[in-house]
Amino acid sequence: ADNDSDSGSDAAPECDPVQIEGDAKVSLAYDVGGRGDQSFNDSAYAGLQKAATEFGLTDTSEGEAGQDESEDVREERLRNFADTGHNVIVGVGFAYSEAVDTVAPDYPNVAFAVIDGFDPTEDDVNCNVAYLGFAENEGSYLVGAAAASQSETGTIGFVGGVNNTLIQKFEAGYTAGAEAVNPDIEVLTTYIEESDPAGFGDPAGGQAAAEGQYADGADIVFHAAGFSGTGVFDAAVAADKLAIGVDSDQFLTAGPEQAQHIITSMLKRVDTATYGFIQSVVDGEPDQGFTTFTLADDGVGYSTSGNFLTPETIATLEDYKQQIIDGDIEVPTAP
Amino acid sequence: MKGLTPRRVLDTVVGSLLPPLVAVVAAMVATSVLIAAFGGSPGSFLEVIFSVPNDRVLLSIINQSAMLSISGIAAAIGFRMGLFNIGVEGQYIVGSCAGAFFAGSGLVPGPLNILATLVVAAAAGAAYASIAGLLRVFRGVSEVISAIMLNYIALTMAGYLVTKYGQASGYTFTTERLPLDAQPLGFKIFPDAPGDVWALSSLAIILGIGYWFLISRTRFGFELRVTGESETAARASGVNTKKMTLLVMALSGAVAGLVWMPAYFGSVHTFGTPENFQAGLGFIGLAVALLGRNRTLGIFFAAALFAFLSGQSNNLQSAGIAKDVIDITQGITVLAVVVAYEVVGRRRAKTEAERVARQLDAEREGAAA
Amino acid sequence: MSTQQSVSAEVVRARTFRYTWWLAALAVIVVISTVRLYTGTDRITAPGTLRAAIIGACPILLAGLGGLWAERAGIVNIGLEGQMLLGTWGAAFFAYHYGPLAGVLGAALMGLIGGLLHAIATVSFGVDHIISGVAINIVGLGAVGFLAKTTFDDLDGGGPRNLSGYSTPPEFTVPLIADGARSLADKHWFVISDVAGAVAGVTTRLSVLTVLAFVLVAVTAWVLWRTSFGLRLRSCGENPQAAETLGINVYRYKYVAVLISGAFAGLGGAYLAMVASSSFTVGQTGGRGYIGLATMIFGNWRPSGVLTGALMFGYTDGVSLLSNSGAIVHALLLLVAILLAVFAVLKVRGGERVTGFVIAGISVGAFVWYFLSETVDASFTGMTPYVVTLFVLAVFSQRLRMPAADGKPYRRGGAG
Amino acid sequence: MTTIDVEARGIGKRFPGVVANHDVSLHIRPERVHALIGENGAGKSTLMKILYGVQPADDGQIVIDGSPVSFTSPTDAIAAGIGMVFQHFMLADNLTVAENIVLGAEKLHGIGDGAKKEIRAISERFGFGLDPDTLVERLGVADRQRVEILKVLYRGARLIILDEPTAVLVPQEVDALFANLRELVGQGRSVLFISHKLDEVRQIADDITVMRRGTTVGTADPKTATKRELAELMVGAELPSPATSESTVTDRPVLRLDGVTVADESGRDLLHDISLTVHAGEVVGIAGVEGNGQSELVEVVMGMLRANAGTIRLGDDDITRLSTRAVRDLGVGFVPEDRHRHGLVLDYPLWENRVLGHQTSAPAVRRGLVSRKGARADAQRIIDQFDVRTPGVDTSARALSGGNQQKFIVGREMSGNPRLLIASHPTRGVDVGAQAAIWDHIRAARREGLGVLLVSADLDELIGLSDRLEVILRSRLTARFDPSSVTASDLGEAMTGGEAA
Ligand SMILES: Nc1ncnc2c1ncn2[C@@H]1O[C@H](COP(=O)(O)OP(=O)(O)OP(=O)(O)O)[C@@H](O)[C@H]1O
Ligand SMILES: Nc1ncnc2c1ncn2[C@@H]1O[C@H](COP(=O)(O)OP(=O)(O)OP(=O)(O)O)[C@@H](O)[C@H]1O
Ligand SMILES: [Mg+2]
Ligand SMILES: [Mg+2]
Repeated sequence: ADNDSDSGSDAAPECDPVQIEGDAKVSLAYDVGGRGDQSFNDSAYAGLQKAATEFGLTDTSEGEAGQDESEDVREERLRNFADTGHNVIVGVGFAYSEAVDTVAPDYPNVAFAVIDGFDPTEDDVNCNVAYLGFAENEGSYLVGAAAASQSETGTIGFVGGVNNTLIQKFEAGYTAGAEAVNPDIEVLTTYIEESDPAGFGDPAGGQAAAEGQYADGADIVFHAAGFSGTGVFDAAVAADKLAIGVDSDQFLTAGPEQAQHIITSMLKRVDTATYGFIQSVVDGEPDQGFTTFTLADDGVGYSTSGNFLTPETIATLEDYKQQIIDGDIEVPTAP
Repeated sequence: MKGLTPRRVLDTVVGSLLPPLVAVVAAMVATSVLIAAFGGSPGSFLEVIFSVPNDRVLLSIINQSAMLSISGIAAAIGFRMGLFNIGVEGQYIVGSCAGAFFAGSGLVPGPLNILATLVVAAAAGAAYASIAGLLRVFRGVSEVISAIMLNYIALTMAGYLVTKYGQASGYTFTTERLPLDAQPLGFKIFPDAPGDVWALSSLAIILGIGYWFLISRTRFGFELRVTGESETAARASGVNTKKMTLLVMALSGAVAGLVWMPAYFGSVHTFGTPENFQAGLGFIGLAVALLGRNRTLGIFFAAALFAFLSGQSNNLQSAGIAKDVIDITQGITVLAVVVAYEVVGRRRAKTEAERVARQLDAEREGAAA
Repeated sequence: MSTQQSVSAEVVRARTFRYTWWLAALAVIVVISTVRLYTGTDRITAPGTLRAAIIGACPILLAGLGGLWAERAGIVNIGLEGQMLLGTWGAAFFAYHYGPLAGVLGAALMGLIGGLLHAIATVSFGVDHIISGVAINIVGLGAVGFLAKTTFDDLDGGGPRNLSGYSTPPEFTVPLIADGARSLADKHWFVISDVAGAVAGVTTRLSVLTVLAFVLVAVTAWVLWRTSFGLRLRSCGENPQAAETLGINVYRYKYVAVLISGAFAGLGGAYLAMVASSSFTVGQTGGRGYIGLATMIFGNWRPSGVLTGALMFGYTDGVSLLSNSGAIVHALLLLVAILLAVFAVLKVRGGERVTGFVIAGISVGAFVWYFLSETVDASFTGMTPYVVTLFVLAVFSQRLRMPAADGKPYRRGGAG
Repeated sequence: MTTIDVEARGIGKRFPGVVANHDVSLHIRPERVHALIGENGAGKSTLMKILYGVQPADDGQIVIDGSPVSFTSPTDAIAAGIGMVFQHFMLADNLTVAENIVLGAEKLHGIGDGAKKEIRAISERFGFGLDPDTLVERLGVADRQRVEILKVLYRGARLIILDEPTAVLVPQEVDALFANLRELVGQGRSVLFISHKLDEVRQIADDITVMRRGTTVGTADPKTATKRELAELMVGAELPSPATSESTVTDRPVLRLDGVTVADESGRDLLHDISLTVHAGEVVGIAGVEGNGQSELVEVVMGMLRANAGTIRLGDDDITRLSTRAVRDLGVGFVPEDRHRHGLVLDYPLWENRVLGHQTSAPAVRRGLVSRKGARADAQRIIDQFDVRTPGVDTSARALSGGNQQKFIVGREMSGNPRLLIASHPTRGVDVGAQAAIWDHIRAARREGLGVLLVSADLDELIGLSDRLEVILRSRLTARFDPSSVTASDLGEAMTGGEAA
């Protein structure tokens, strides 16, 4: 992984690696939905599983967030893990950023990580917290290029769950990638919600948004809308058009009918990040500060299951990928 | 009060304490049956719910019940006048948003900022509630329907304002952080536990007493209650019910505007959806008011019960039960308690009628003799 | 007695009313078409937009009809939201295990159970209708969360809070008409293309559940106003004591009405989980039950009114989910401004000067906003359905007439 | 049409704390008008509801044509040929005449054109002039009553029960009703007719049964029984009379209306150019058929309605634009026409009801705070002075009988020595004892200089209590009478727009 802690604000002071006591005991604190969501949370769990088998971890635990829960409930979840002897605690989802920031100083011998996290108090760095981020824009760039390469109408779409800067990162990369292939391409953009997180759990909204884009001429639609994405796939099936999945390889998890319309997925390897973090702890050098998982370390990428991408497309994507890794292409993070 | 016979006392106890008790038990039983019906273990459900919470959870329960109490009081003010202010949810979002923007701006220095912010939050809540009040009084729009619409609008508006005028924080936006000098110290009741009872949680007690005094002692409160019981009688007695509707709606909204202030000043210090803001308190407040029969003590009790159940439900995970079951328990409690009060109320009316008739008969016989 | 005279006057008034109504509808279409051509936003009446409107409208329509059934019998059912939620789970669960038909029936059944709870509380125990409804909404949300975790977690395609991969009711496209209308719509002609857009929107990939929803509007109207069952049911909402003295078992009719109400709400849930999308997720109703209630009030407790309200809401909701919706909403702003101006003139001429001037003021505001801006911020387009509903209620609420005994507790033996 | 013979034997019915009926026996012979009389609360309505199956009897038997029957719901009674018109009409305003009539009897002629044809036919036969498609809300009282009777006839009832049908009718309408009843009896039906008005009873009835305190105390022959005999049977004592003795009228005006006009939203006049003066020590009675503007007259004085033109003065104060609160504060007591809706909060204890309407004045309220002590003490005073029968000030108003509720209201409205009392139907639905007590209190206050504006539908009360009578007809004051010389029939004619005046 590309450890940003030195490339960033170089605020990172003399931080000694956290010394956990005894064997690693890992806890995952899930976002709303918890394990079984076939996406974000499940991916983190897969990382834990892999680490558990490889490193022979026996004592692991999980907890999940509820709807409309308050900040102190999240904090209590983390403290409860720490109090019961867990010394590696991963908050899955950026909603845990504040809670981890508050709790971490009280448990200096526990290694914390927040996936998609950020440090809400940047002038006051916690040495025992790792923020695991992803270069979603890079992965999105590639699927944008894929969409533009295989679009027949010259119009493609993007459906975001909630219009926040995280999802805008997907949009920015996607648009840039598409325009790189075809400068005249038209990219339709719809956000299901402007700020209400319900946008990630609204399949009807996803379906309506995607149907609108297909009706307006798009033939490939990329979604970054969580569970609402199933609605996007439904729309693709109904319109007999194509779609691009997100986070995990959704060709593998979607229903058989939907899978036939998912030409690729933008991979965001939460499992890799989780596994990597646990590994760093087991290795005695727990990650600290900001870590961004990029194309270079396969932290993000694209899938080819189903063989929808033509060899030419794949060749183009691989070319772009190399250029991004080499720094020849600078992928924007905001639209 | 005169005539405090043992019989009366028993009546009061049976009449006001038994129904909630029966309701809670009934709700627990119903939830357990449901869990068992789907192959879960009601035993572990009850075990988790009735386990002793640790100090931190206890603190959280206290703080949550304070906020729920305020929300309940906001709803109760409307209920007492027969206004169903389902808009508490939207009003407290608006109040929280306005308050946090104001406090974060640091326009007023130091601790005075707290007071000023409370005024701003209450005013914003009142103003927002007044939209529903005005629509009802001047256009005859049911406050229930307009408030539902306003709830959605509030959420969207708050999101818009924070995105447009707030600052980036991670992937979303929040208001500016509350200046340090305006962060009040809480009550450290457990020295060993992190966190405290938020300073402004005491607002619940102040508002509770104020509400009780207003409703049961003042002329305004009397007129408010009369309007709720019989609008026609109120009007004939000289109450301007339109003005009353506007005032009460605004008052309810003002209290609603304060709902989240304890959390804001106590721990969160910034407003931004969804992470930094706890939504949903307004809806539960309605249930709290209903369960507490719109009485101060009842509201405190109901808020504590709801906060306790929610606090404990976070551990249901370990028992393999979805924590959502606690909503079922809460909903059934509300339903059961109103049924129980209804039954008790009918009984009471019957016994009172009998008592009056007996007395009259005795008088008649006395006169005949 | 001058009854004879008043009869004919009434008949004439009814006829004039119907005639004016058609004329008004036509005028609105002309205005819409003009606005479309003037602003160049063909999408406001494109088949896709109208299809989205219908899909957005149906769940609300079903909930609104459910509310109508209950309130016509005198029971306010604010628990529609909870019953609808139960319906989403019922649809997913039964469709997953037993196929789409079972899904639809299961959703209705789950909604009906929610209705039963409401009926027991309000009819048998005389609990305040709104209290019971609020409680049912809380229970509904909790039950759906609990049931999802217990029954969907281990399924293929399932998770603790969601399920997909079950089959949904069939869809069909009306042959010839759909294509014909679509090609007409694509011509962007004045008025003709707008109407064709609507026809194409309705006839393309029409789900049988959509058909059912519209059929239920007619069925509701017919049963409530043309059968003796409906007459009895409505009498329970107008004056239950009177009904009782004529030997009608008021409790039974109230029960039946609330059960039907719950079942309709459940169907609304099925629509969400089977037509508007093909997946279930906890809380996916997103307040549509409440909106259904609002459309019922907006629709003056009449099926046709509920339909109008639901379509209006569905349309604004659908538009807000189109890409670049800001431009469409911007065009709609002009439409609203024009309609308001016309309305204001009518009001002032009808003698309601104050109301007329207020509306005129708002109209001017809309014009100013339209001409000073290029587009409408996405946050505001999301609010459109709610703002429009609020606005329409504010303008028309005084003409509304709810059943006389709606929401009032009733107990047997109190007649006389 | 076959005739019907109905007999009630030893009927008993208890409500919590009240024996509404005990050992009630009654024989309604075929083709007769049978009158049932008795004071308020005697148990008449209860008996009728038992006969009609609305409420089950605790004891006794109903025998029809010689065989005992048992009714569990009105359906059974209807099937047995019994129909009932209730004291308070049982109509759904928002349904049409036809819908109200066919409701519950849809099997007879459906709910469509067949039913409407039948309704028109019956309506024509009796000259009711009802159109089946009219909404009931558009109908006046007399028409509503005709709808009620049509409902009964439509079901082919052989016994028609009418609970106080004349209470809301003017004399001319009563005559029309009686003509209809005669015709019905002529067709072989029986009529059971409840009334307090003894003249009417003697005019129409073939048989009379008298009830007192829940039981039947005797029968009488209308041809021979005198009004006094009947009254004494009813009350068990001599009848009180509202006659006022000496005049106490002064020349000091307390209330003066000058050209007061009130219009509704559509511009129709609810009150037109009303000028009226009430002097201290004077009772001015307003006579009129319900719905001619008397409610509006009261409301405009009380500030519950706004006058579009004219002035209203209380003493020297202009109160035209004042709120109800301000009007009350200037010394106006108000006994509203509907005590349950406007006079009381039924679920509140009496002491809290004492505060009602006096929220700005001691002893109930001091400096914006409700004084429990003051209110309780003063409620007790009212209970004592006005002989309100109740266990105490903590009893809820609902638990009191109508008469006692009304006495409490009158007592409350007279506290604080008002200058003017606005009394709407102060003794409506109140038993004779309470009625006499209320009259006495009004008279006593009048002697002390109270001005009273009295609205009543009870002509005896109006004539007996007033110093001057004004007739209100179609929103205007159309005639003035001296109560000492006017007769009820003159008054009735003026109220309906006849020749007199
Ligand atoms: N449902 C009831 N519950 C309790 N008490 C009742 C009920 N209905 C009637 N009563 C009581 O029964 C008594 C008889 O009432 P009923 O209505 O039969 O009198 P009535 O003769 O019709 O009087 P009125 O002339 O006022 O109509 C009343 O005193 C009343 O207190
Ligand atoms: N439906 C009812 N349920 C309970 N109590 C009743 C009912 N009807 C009457 N009562 C009782 O009857 C008494 C008053 O009734 P009653 O009929 O005597 O009054 P009234 O003088 O006829 O008044 P009104 O003009 O309102 O009919 C009260 O004690 C009241 O509690
Ligand atoms: Mg009575
Ligand atoms: Mg009676």
